This record gives sequence, C-alpha cells and structure tokens, in this order.
Amino acid sequence: MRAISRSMIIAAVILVLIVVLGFYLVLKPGAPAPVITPTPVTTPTTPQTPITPTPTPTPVTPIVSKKDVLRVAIGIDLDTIDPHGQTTTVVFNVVRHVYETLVWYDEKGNVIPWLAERWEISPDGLTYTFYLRKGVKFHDGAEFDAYAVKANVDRWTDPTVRVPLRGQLPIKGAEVVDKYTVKIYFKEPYAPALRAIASYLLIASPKVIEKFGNQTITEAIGTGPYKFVSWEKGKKVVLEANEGYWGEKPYIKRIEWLIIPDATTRVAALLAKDVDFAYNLPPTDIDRVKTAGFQAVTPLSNRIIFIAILPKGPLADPKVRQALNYAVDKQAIIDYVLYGLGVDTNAPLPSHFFGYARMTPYDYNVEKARKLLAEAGYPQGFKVVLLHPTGRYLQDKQVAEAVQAYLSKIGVQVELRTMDWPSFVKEVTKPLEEKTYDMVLLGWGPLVADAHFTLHGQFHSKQAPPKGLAAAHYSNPEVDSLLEQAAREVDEAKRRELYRRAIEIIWQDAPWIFLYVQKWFYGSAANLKGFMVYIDGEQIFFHKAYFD
Amino acid sequence: MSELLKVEALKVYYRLPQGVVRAVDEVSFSLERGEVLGIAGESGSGKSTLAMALAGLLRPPAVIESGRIIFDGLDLTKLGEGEWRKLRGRRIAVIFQDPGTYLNPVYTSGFQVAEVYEAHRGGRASRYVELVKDLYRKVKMADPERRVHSYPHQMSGGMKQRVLISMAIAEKPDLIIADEPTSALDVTIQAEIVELLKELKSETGSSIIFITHDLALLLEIADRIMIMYAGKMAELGRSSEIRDNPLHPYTRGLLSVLKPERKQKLASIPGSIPSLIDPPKGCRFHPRCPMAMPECSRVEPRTVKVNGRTVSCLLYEG
Amino acid sequence: MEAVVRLIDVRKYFPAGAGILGFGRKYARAVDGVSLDVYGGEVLALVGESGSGKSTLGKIVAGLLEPDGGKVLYRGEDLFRILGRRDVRHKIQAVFQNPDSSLNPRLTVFDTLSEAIKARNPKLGNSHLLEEIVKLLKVMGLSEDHLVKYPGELSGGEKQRIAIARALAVEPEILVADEIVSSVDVSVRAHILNLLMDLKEMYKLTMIFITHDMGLVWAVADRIAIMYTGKIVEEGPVEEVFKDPLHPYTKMLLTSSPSAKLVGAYVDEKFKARGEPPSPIDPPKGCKFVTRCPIATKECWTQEPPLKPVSANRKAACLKI
Amino acid sequence: MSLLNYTVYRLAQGFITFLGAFLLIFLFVRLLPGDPARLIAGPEALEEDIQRIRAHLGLDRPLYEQFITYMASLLRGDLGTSIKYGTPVLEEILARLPYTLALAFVAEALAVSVAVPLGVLAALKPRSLVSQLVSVLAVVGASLPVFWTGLMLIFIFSVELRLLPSSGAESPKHIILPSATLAFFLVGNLARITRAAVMESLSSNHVVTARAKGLSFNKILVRHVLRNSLIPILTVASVQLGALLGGAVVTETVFAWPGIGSLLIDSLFFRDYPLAQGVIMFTVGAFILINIVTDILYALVDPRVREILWKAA
Amino acid sequence: MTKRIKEAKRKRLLEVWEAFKANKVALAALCIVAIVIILTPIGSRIAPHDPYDFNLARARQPPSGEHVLGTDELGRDILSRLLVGAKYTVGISVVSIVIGASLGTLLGLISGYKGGLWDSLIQRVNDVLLAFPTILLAIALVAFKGPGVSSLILAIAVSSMPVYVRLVRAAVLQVVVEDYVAAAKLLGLSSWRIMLRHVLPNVMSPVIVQATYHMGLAILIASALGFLGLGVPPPTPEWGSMIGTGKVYLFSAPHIVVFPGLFISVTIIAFNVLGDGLRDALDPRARAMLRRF
Repeated sequence: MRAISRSMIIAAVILVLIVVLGFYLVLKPGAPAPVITPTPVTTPTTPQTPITPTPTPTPVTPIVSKKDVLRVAIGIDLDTIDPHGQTTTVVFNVVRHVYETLVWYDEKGNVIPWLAERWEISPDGLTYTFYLRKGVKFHDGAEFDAYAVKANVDRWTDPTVRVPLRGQLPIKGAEVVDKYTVKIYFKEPYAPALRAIASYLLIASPKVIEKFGNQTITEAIGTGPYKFVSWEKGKKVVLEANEGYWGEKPYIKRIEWLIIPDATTRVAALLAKDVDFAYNLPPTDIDRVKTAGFQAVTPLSNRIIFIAILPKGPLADPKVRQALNYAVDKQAIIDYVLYGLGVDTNAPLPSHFFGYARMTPYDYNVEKARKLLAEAGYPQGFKVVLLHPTGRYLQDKQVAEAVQAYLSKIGVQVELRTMDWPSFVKEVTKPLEEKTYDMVLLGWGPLVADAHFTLHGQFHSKQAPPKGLAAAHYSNPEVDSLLEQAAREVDEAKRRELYRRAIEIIWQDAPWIFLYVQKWFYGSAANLKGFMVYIDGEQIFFHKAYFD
Repeated sequence: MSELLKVEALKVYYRLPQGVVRAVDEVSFSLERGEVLGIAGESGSGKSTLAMALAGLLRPPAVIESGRIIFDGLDLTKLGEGEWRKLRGRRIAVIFQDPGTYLNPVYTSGFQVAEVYEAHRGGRASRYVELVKDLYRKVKMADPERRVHSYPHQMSGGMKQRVLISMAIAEKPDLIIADEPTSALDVTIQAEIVELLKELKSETGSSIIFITHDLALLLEIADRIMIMYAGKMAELGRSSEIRDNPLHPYTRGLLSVLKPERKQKLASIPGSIPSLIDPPKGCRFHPRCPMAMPECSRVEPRTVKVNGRTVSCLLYEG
Repeated sequence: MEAVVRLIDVRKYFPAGAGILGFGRKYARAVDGVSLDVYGGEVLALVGESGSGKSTLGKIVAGLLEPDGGKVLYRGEDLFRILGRRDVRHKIQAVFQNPDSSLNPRLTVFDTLSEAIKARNPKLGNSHLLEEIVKLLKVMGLSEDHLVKYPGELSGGEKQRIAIARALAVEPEILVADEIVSSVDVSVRAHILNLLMDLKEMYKLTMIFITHDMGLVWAVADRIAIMYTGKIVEEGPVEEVFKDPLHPYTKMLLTSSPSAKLVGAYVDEKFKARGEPPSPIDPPKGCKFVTRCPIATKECWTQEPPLKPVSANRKAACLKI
Repeated sequence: MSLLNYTVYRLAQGFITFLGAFLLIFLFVRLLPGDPARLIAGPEALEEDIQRIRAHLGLDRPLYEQFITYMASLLRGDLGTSIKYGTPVLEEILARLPYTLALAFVAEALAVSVAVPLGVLAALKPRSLVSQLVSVLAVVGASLPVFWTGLMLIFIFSVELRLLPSSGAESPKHIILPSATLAFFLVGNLARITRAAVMESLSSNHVVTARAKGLSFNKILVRHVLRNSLIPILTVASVQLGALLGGAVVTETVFAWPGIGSLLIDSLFFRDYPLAQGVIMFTVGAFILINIVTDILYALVDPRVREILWKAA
Repeated sequence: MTKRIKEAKRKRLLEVWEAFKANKVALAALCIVAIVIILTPIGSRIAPHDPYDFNLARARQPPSGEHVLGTDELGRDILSRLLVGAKYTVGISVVSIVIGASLGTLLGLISGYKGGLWDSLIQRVNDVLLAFPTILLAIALVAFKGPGVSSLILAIAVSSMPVYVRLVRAAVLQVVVEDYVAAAKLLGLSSWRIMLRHVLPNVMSPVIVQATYHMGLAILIASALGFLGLGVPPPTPEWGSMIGTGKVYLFSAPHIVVFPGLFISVTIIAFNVLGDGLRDALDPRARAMLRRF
C-alpha cells in the first residue's frame, strides 16, 4: 500500500499555502503592521486626575437605554461572591454592583459619602463614627442600619471566617450607637482608614450573614443597584437591576458577565458583537478595535511595573542600579511594546496616588549608563539573571525581552527566566540568600490609591521576603521610619511631606529599574455610554450606563 | 460425458514494478462433466492463480493477459462483474485452502452459508437457517443444530472446511474449484473430507478441479492429473498413468520422493524453484533436470501428445 | 542399546481460559504422562496429528520447556538441573518446522553461524572461525556465497539447511527435528532428508524426528512412537508398526495417509477416518481415542489403557490387545 | 468467563492503576512550588493575612498529615473543598462536567461521521482524489496548532460572517465552532486509520469468500469489510475520546468553553490542590474507564477478541 | 570475506533505500527533514541577521527585501530567528523522542521477554503513566526545574514513553515465539544477549516509524506548552514558543506568527510523510512480497 503519491504532496503544499495565506489575508489589518505612532503622554506634575474616557453626560432628557441587556466579557471566573472573601479586582468589580460600602470615591478619587451620609474621626484616629443613610433596603428586604453594619464588621474581624485581606483593614470592632449611627474602632491609628473602608468593607444583608455564619457566603445579597441572579461556573454571572434601589435607578436591566479567558477571543467576541464590553484586551489589537468602530477605553491603573534589583554582587552598588535605569528606554518600551498603554511616572508609585512626588527622570542615556558602570568598576559589564512572569502583566514577556536587549547594549548580559505565576511568586518570596536570580520583573497594584500601600509594601525592610513581597529586599532605616510615621499621620499635608522625603531617598538609591504605570485596555460598543471607570482604572461601573 | 470447461492458452500475468510475473503461461486443458481434474504443483507453480482465474476472483495486479476460458459455451474472460456475480456461488463454487481465514470471524458460520442463498434467491439470510442445517447434515457436520450458531473460532479446522464445503455445494454448482482444501488439515480429517467430496460429487454430478501440492492425495481421488511447474503445464494424464508411468522428468522426480525406499537415499531433484519474473530460458525445468539436453536451455518445449497423453518436454518432441 | 534420554511420566499443562483472577482455571493437557526412552544413535519418529502434544514433547526434550510433572533424564541426570552447564546445553539441539521463523531476519548467514560456533568455542580467532563456517557450509551443500545473504534472500530449503548447520555448529549429541521439511517444497525435501541422514552418520547423532507424514517416517526412522492427545499410544520399530499396527489409532492413521499407502503400509477400510480428536482441556475419562474408535467397547469409556509391552520391542496402549 | 466477570476483573485492574495514579497525582500536585495562600490574598497582601489563610487551609501541617486527612475525607466520599472557590470540589467538577461531555462527544461524533466515510471512500479508490484528500487532511489537520484553527474559525464565522457565536456555551449553536476545531484536528488521523483498516479488510480472505458466494458489492462492503474494520476505528476513536474527556485545554480556553480542561489549568495555576487533584482523578478515571469500555465493545464487535480478552483475564 | 559481509549489510540498507526512494513524496519529505536537520548546526551561520538583535523602531515590519519574512515584536529578523531556532525545535523533538523511545523500548523489551512479575510491574506502572495527563507532568517539571529546554525534553520524553512500552511489548511477544529465539536459547546465550541481538532488531521498525510520527507531535506539544506559557523562555527562538509569543499578534501583525506556524506545519508534515514512507519501506511483508516473484 502506497499511501501517498506525487500529486498528494502538491495538494498538501497547496492546501497549506491556502490555509496560511488565508490566515494572512483574512487577518491582515488595514495597513499591514504599521509602525505605531506613540500616543503622546504628558507626564503630569500634580497628582493626576483619574481618567474617565467617557464622562457621564448630564442628561437633559431622561435617559432611556436602547437595549436592556449588557453583555460584558471578563477574563477570569469569579472565585467567590462572599463580600469579605474578595481579593481579585475583577471579582470585586462584579460583586460591587451588588454590594455597597459606607463611603466611596468620586471620579477624582476623593472619599465621598455613600451608605453613610457623613462621618467623624476621633482625634486619636482610632474611632470612626458613621451616620447612616435611612430608608435603604437589602435585596432580601432586610433594612440597612447600624446592626447590619456591625454584623458585617463582626464577620470581618471574626478569626474563624476566611477573610484574606483582613490586615489591609485593621479594625477592632464596631458598636451600635443608635439605629442609624455606628462606631468603628481601629487597633491603631491608620491613615488610609477611610479609603480602606471604601475599598474593602462590602456590606451584606445581616440575614445572609446569620445564615452562613463563618462559612463562605454563596448568596450575594447587598444594597447595590443590581441584584445577583445566577453564577454558572466558568461561564457567566448574571445581574438584574434592583428596582428598589435607593439611589438613581440603573438604566440597563440586566448585566451578563461572560467569562472568556483568552484575550484574543475577547477581541473576537467584541468584534463579532457577541459582547458589548470587553475587559483587558491585548494591546496588540488596539488598532483593530479602533478601526472597527469600537471605543478603546484606556484608563491608567494603580499598577506600577518595575524591575526590582536585588542588592547583591555588582548590583549592591547604587551607581550600578542607576546605570541600569539610564540604560533602558522606557518611552520606547511604552510606545512600541505596550502600544502606548503605559505612563512613565518618574516616581516609585503611580502619579495619581495620594503621596505622589515627581522626581528627576532617569532619561535614556547609554553614555551616562556606561560611565556610571565604569565608575563603579564594571566597564565590561557583568551577567545577571532576570526573573519574570508570563501572561500576568501586559506584554510582560516582551517587556522583559526588551529590557534584556537594552541592558546588553551596556554590556550587562541578562539571562531571562520565565515562570508560571505561582512558581514565580514562590520564587520571589524566598529569602535573599536562597535566590538564584538578580532581578525580577514585578507589578504592584494596591486596591487603594495611597502611597502607603505601594511604598510600605515595597520598601519597608520588614516587608522583605520571606515575610512580604518587597521584591528588592530594600533596607534603609530612614525610609522605614519615614514610612512608619506616615502610616500613622492623620494630617494629610504632613503625610505628603513624609512620603516626599521617602521617595527622594528611594529614587536616588534606585532599588528598581523604574519602568511605567500600566494602563488598561477595554473595548466597548460605540453606543455604550455612561459607564464609570473607577479610580484604579481596573473597575468599571455600569449602573449609570445606557445604550445610546 | 460432455465438456464443461475448456481453457485455451491461458496467460495470467502479474504486472509489478519489478517486472512481469508470468504466473500462468499458456496453459490449456479441458474438463468433462462429472470429472475430477487434479492440478498438482509446488509453490509458485501458478496453480492457485489458475484457480482464481477460473473463478473470476483475480485481483490487480493479476490480469488475464490472453487466452480463453469457455465454461458451458460462455467465455468467462469476457464477463463483467455483474455477470460473474450471478455465476459465482451458483454455477461455479470455490473451496479455499485455509478455512480459518476464509471465514469472516465476526459472523456465525450458519449466517455465512446462508448468504449464498441470500445472494442468489434473495430475502434475508436468516430465512435459510433450515436449509443450512440440511447442508450441514449433508457434509456430516457434527451437531448441525448447534453449529449453525457457532462462530468460526469456536470450530475445528475440519468443521470450518465443512462450512466452506456447505457454501460450495449449496446451489449444486456445475463446477467446484477446490484450492488446497485439505492442506491445513490432519491426515485423518483430510481423509474424511476427501471422502465427503467424492460422495457429494457423485450425488450432485458436479465437476471438480482439485488443486494441491500433494500428488499422493491426487493419485487417490483425481480422474486426471495436470502437473504444473513454474507457470507451465508439465504433463497431463490419467492418474494411473501418471503414477505408473510418468513422462516428464519433473513428475518422475516428484514420484520418487513420494515412494521412498526404506532407509535408502531418496531420489532428489537438485536446486530450487525458479523466479517467475526471470524464469530460465528454454525449458523452465532444465536447470534441475537430470535428463537435460543442451537444447533444453534454448528451446521452449511445446505441448505434445504422446500416445494420447499430453506432455511438455523436448524428450518427446520429434 | 543405552537410553541417552529417558522421559519418565512427563506432563505439561497449559492454562486455557480462566475463572476470575485465576480461580477455577482450566488446563489443556498438552503432554499427559509420557514415558519414553531414546536410544543412542537411533532415529526415533514422533508421530501425531496437530494437538497431539508431539511438538511440546520435542521442546521438553530440547530443554526449552520445563515439564510440570515427571522427569527428563539425560544420561541418568535430571536434564533441567544440569542445563545451565554449557557443555550439556550444547548436547541437545533442535530444528523447527517453519523456515521463515528459523533464522533471525536481521542477521546474515555468516552472523548466524559465527554466533553458533562462538557459543561453542568463544576463543576462536577470526580466521579459524571463517574456516569452520565454510566447512559447515560445505557439509550442508551450500557455497560461500550464501554467507553474505540474509534469510530473506534464501529459499525455504536453504533456510532449513542453515538452521541445521547452526544446530550442528555446537556439536550436539541429540537433534530434535520438528517437522523440518513439512513447509519445504516436495522437490526440495529429498535433498534435505538425505543430508540429514548423512549428518546423522557423520556426527553420530541421536535424532528425534517429529512429523505427521508417514511417508517420511518410512524413509528415515528406526523406531516410531505415535501420540494421541498428549499420550503415546503405540511404540515400536517402523517396519513392524507399518505392516502390523496394534493400536486402532495407528491403523486409522495408516489407512488415511496417502503417502503411507504409496509405500505399501497397512490399510483396512474398517479403520477409515471418522470424527475429530477430543479437546485436550476436557478429554474423555477412559481411552482418549474412544470417541473415534471403531472397535471400542463399554469399558473403553471408563478404563484408561496403560502403555504396555506387547512384544520385546513393541508397546501399545489399548484394552483390545 | 462471562461479560460480567470480565468487566469486574477489568474494573479491579483499573482500580489498581487508579490507586497508583492517585498517589502520583497527590505528590505531583502538592510538590508544585507555590503557595495558594499567597495566591488567594494577592501579592500585595500582608504576611499575617497569608499565614492565617495558610493555617485555615491546613497547609501549615506536614505533607503526610495532609495526605492522611485527605484520604480520610476521600473515604467518606468527600473530595475536599476548593481552595479558590471555597466550595466542595465535587460540586465544581459536576458543574463543568456536562460541558466537557458535550464537547467531547459532539467533537468525536463529528470527527467519526466525517472521517469514516472519507476513509472508506479513500480505501475503495486508493489512487483517487478522495484518498489523497484524506492523506492531506491527516497531516495538515494534525499539524496545525489547535489555537490557530480555533481563532481562524472564530474570525471567519463570527467576526466576518457573523454566522456563529464566537465563544461561550449558551446555546447548541455555541458548540459548533469548538467541536469543529477539535474535529479538524482529529479527523485526519481517524480517516487514515479507517482507510488502512478498510484496505486490510478488503484484502482479507473472507472477502474473497464473500465474492465467491456471489454477494453484491454493497453487502460485501457493509458486512464483510466495514464490520471487520470496526476495531481499529473504535480504538482510535476511543483513545481520542478519552483524551477529550480529560479536557481539551487549548480549545476550551480559546472558545471560553467552561469544561474540565480549563478548570484543571485554572486550579493548577492557582495551586488549588484539592480541586486539581479532583479534576485529575476524574480525568485519569475517565481514561481508564474508556479503556475498559472500549475493550468490552471490542468483545461485542468481534467474538474472537471476546475469547482472547477473557483468556487474558 | 568480512568485506563482503559488510557489503551485504550495506546492500540491505540500500534495498530499504531503494524501496523508500520509489516513493517520491516521502523523498521530498526526507529532503525537508534533512534541510531542517542541517539547519541545526549551520542555522546561525547562514542567518542574514543577528536573531537577537532588537530594535524597537523597526518592530513588526511586514516582509520586505531587507527582512524577507518581516520582523517580530521587538524588531528582530524573523527569518534569522527561524533559521537559528531550528536547532532548538528539532533538538527538543529529536532528543525527547529518542529518550522516550529508548526508555520505552527497553522497558517494553524486558516486559515482553521476561514476562511474569517484570511484565505485570512494568505494565501497571505504564498504565499509570499512560493515564497521567501530559499537562500536569509539564507543569510540574517546569515548576521544579524552571521552564527551559531540559524541562520540555523531559516532559515530552516521559509522556511519550508509554506508547513505546506498549508497542515494543506487543512486538516482542510476536518475536519471542519465533524459532530463532528458541535456537538462540539452545545455544546457551544469555537472555540479555538474546534480547539485544535477536529480539530488539526485529522490533525496531515500528519503533522507528512511530518515533518519526512522534517528532511532529513533539513539536506540537512544545508549541501547546508555549501557548500555556510553559515553553522555552525568551529570547530563544524556539519555533513553538515563537508561535506562543506571537499568538497575540495573529490579528495585528500576522506574519509574526504565520511564518513560524508555516515552518512548524511543514516540518511536522514532512516528519509524518517520512514516517509513512519509512513504514512502507521497512515493512518486511511488503518487501518480501516483491521478492517472492
């Protein structure tokens, strides 16, 4: 039996060519692979106003949505709908349409009243008294009052309940003053307290809390504009407008959150109009989304991306670390690798954070870098290992490759080591002496836009692995003390100053290669209006959204 | 007796990339009604190819190159597959050598026999169970009631051969071609099967072409015997003539092996069977022939009649 | 004459079908209590139809299969105890039926033969080795040209001759020849058999000649032992058994066999073949041949006849004698 | 030996294999570097929070102790609680199972229904265009990465033509593209096997017998060729099905199909030990079961195999 | 004489070659495979550009005279990367399959020849391995050893091994009943010698054919693992990881992924067709049939 004949290979070759060319032709963008014009980014000098690409217009006539159902594509499945078990931004995003918090942010990032109409802070900074909004009802009909708040606080502090981020909101307990007044006590003065309450303390119905006790809550009952309808694992989550909402009623009746793990498929789903809004699209497709007539929403995130430099070998010398900073063309990486989806911040934290202070930039300057290296005694360069995750941050692998290439130009030979996320985290949390790499590409994006969470988490010596994830193992007693003071300081102006001083020291020490703050890329149907981009750029709220 | 089959100068060739294999080369003979013709030959003599040609079962790369096969006035070499289908199983039946592989392992034996009726009488095979049981009785199958439901692997070689024989005689064909029907069987079973064939022949009046490498067996059952060597007919004659007075040196050699003297050297034919792609020039047997003459390597012997007997050997020409 | 090999009540059972996890397993009794002496220098024909156990018995004698019961004695010693010794191992060799299976298709004739010669004489130098091989080939009637050939390039007869040469290369005392010509074309058979007989003289071989072909037995064997369903039913000198068989099965065999007929053996239409041999898994209680025997009586169904001497050199296992 | 006995025997044997695999799975999964507690809390979390979670999950105890606890709960029929979801593992698997089953069976059915006719045609006309098409399909289908084919189909049928939904699992329409993607990968191999099996059957002696009987071509083809070719086709199809039941990871990811495969990847990348163990145990179990079922099917198709298998047992 | 024997052995190889050569398509496939294999040592020498030389300013350029197959996301020359990458891709598949096939063959040989306890033990372990998901194995290995060529090789080798155990065991069971094995026992040869000299060579054909098919599969597995982020780390231009990395450009700059894809597909096709050709050429039945006449 001769399975194959001469004409077969011809057929095979033709078929392969057709398939491949088919790919090429079908997928070829309008202009083939254009060199992208970088999005001009002006580096703000003051704390940046959060970006809201589609500002909510003040409606002249009452808004009526042209479509009742909104379909949103997200990349990961929910892990839990327990209000106190939340850890993941996207999941927070979904459930926060159902649960609300005592206070919230306005579009500029200021804390504003929400379920609490006003509040008082005791001079010692330990007691917060909240005066609650009246007439608010949970979706199950239970009334929102001080008892409900206390039930939630009690659950938050109950050690038998799995509350992963309890430490981020270090409260001691709550006390009911009267039906609509509640006091929340902190263990110690905590400057970001209000922001943390706004971010973490989701209020669930006391009936549900009673029903589930210290078990994982699997019924999402809150006070929010949308009611929880269903959650099909790995497939979708459905929310429905809460007709009895205390605030402005949502225009869209139903939101379906579709779980589509693959980013390219999310692009396809958007282009095919299977969804109206898609989260976290690959930067590579930004032109395609735009040219196809969709909105490209690209808000700034809370996440700063950097390469932490371990203080060992040649890298223990600050001059060397500065040299590395001068050797990398951040703007080029932002423009070409990130397709403009990043912002150079010139500080170890995003510019819109409370406590931000702008430093003199490390410009791209190969000569200067070489000189510094020579001064430090390494004119020929040296070899280092760079650890990086893959698929965790926008273009992370490509960014690592680009850094590798830049450093090679000043004689620093970089060996890249890729890891899947859990192994990567495990590697980063090892103590310094066990680490077999010299640098690590990492992103840091606290939920709360406050300098404390970035600086304390990354530069306080007590946060060095294995205890924390301060990846650079940075240790400077002065910085430690400044950060500790700032964490307790209630006066905002004083706090700002403390952070500025800390930032200056860190910037000079250069424990990182400071890269950029990442932007997100969402795609939206052209006629979807009124959605609100949360201050961190990672959450989108649809309760005022409508189809035009 | 009348003539049932006449084969004239039949040539069956295999056209392979390596060359042309002349498996059957200018073979002619005839067969009377009710006669048993034995065809004897070793491997590569072309006897099985001849059988397949007679049953219209040749498959590429084997083709009938030339010659005619006249069966009851019909030239079989000119038949299409549709006409063959009507003929096979009804007028011409075949019994194969290795009953194991010639039965489909996944069906009961009875069903496979009944398929013959289905093919020629229509309807579903299951209708013919009783007829199959009758056939099984006729072929002396032990326990026919049970055996119609047995799968081939549950039967012994002898039983399987009886199944194949049942198929062959189901429609009382004019011609049964038995291609080494007993070679895979033990002698006692072989004796029984041969006995059975004889009985069935006298009952149905079918003619039988009995093909085997076992000349001793043919001497017992065949009326006439054709000896084949390397695609050619060597000799054709009555069984007793072949046994007592073989003409062709090859036949003589064969017989001397069959009738050894006790504890004496056997008379042997030196050498081995030639390749059919590139057979020896002249007489194909000459390299092994003890009586070869110089011209044997040049001249191809014609088939000649000697005292009413047929032989292809230069010894008998001129 | 001295018995080189003695088989004493040898048994070999093969598992056939099974219950759950090995419980209630059934066995096919391939060899079921065979006692037999093989004398030095003789050709003993072991005859039987398929399933009679003759090949299994041959493998046991060759030391390839260990029996489940009974003893195989080689010159008075337990064969399977001393088989580990090379000199003993080489004393008994075998050649088998299928020429296509007898030679390793990946080795040239030279490789095959040199391996055998080296097995016997590991220290042999290369030039001597070649000499030995060529010598062996000459004996086999083959030429040096065959050395560079692979089995695929040889005819069936040539392959069998190489297989015989391989067996003889270690200078055996006993040769088990299991149907060695039954797959070879008739015209080639004579040549191999002649060769075998010459070699027997040349090497002073004792031979166990396993076959189903009565004509061959007549041509080469001194003594014959006839097997049926794992047992020997008759044993004796070839001429006597051919002319005057004792056991009804022997009679049936001779009557059925066209080649026996040609050499003028016993024929009796009364013993015309009928029936089939019983299953070795579930044989009849008494005489195994009872299902086909034309002269069987009632006691044959219940009583198993032992193989007993009938005359000085003949034995048979039949109640009717 | 009866079918029942045989089945019991095979199940017992399969169970032993399963136990071996089980131990291996436990070790492999637990020894993966990574700390689920930190993964739950996120990199920005505080050490104290992480330690609390670790203790909560019992991950601070020695490995053998975790194993014993796990075994004990298994014996009670409890597959444990997912670390990520905080819900019973069994529940998570059962939620995804229908999707995996649907995709696997539809894809395999699609592949078989295309491949078998193609293979038969190719075998009947070995030099024809169809035969060559089969060869081409076999190599091309099996050599294009699945995500390529998948994304290509999405862009043609969803984005450009708007005929079919791009992703998700909401209606029967949604299964078309993912199953076509898988089938495209499977079809070639299956067709090639079919062709070889049919050619082998065609050249077997019992087909000559069937012709000698005077049976019609169609009857010969169906009864004596196809029926006898079933075993190799069954083998390949069942191996493919077994692999699909383990989750077609890439296809599921590309098409956002909520099956077992993406659950496995998720749980592994989250170091959700109980869930990963549960999913893999299911996968391995399905693989072993499929093998057993296939062998039993063989026995039903071919009476010879029945006897051989039972003897082997 | 020894010279003649050597000649005979060469002739035998030649015979396989003749049979193989008759199949023109397989010959073409062999050429492709040969080219790919030749690329492994010389790829970096004939590459028109430095495969690691990046320049963001010329990133993602479509094919042009300067960059025949265009540039990738970091402005590296794709053709050069493909030429240099051949050694990784081919190296990984060849080495992993050679390891998997040899280990599997050895175990299958022991299992089939020794039988009994050995057989049961090997078969049970093999069943477990067979049922064990490749993906878990790969993730585990990458997690333990870090991603890289050696993890990939090990993962593919271990996951491909069970197939060979089964294949070889089945073939051995057919060979051990052959008379030449019995004859070897009669010569008093040791079981290892019999296994290696008389059994192994006669079970190699299916192993070689299977291994050829497996080469293609190994490349596919490597690219699937690359898709899941478990492939060879950058900037190594391994083809599978080039596809994996380039996947996101499928719609914006397709040439980045199409050309590696084309190289991979053509190579896999070539290996498969080569496997078919070898199967036909090595099939002793097919050749014996030709010789019989």
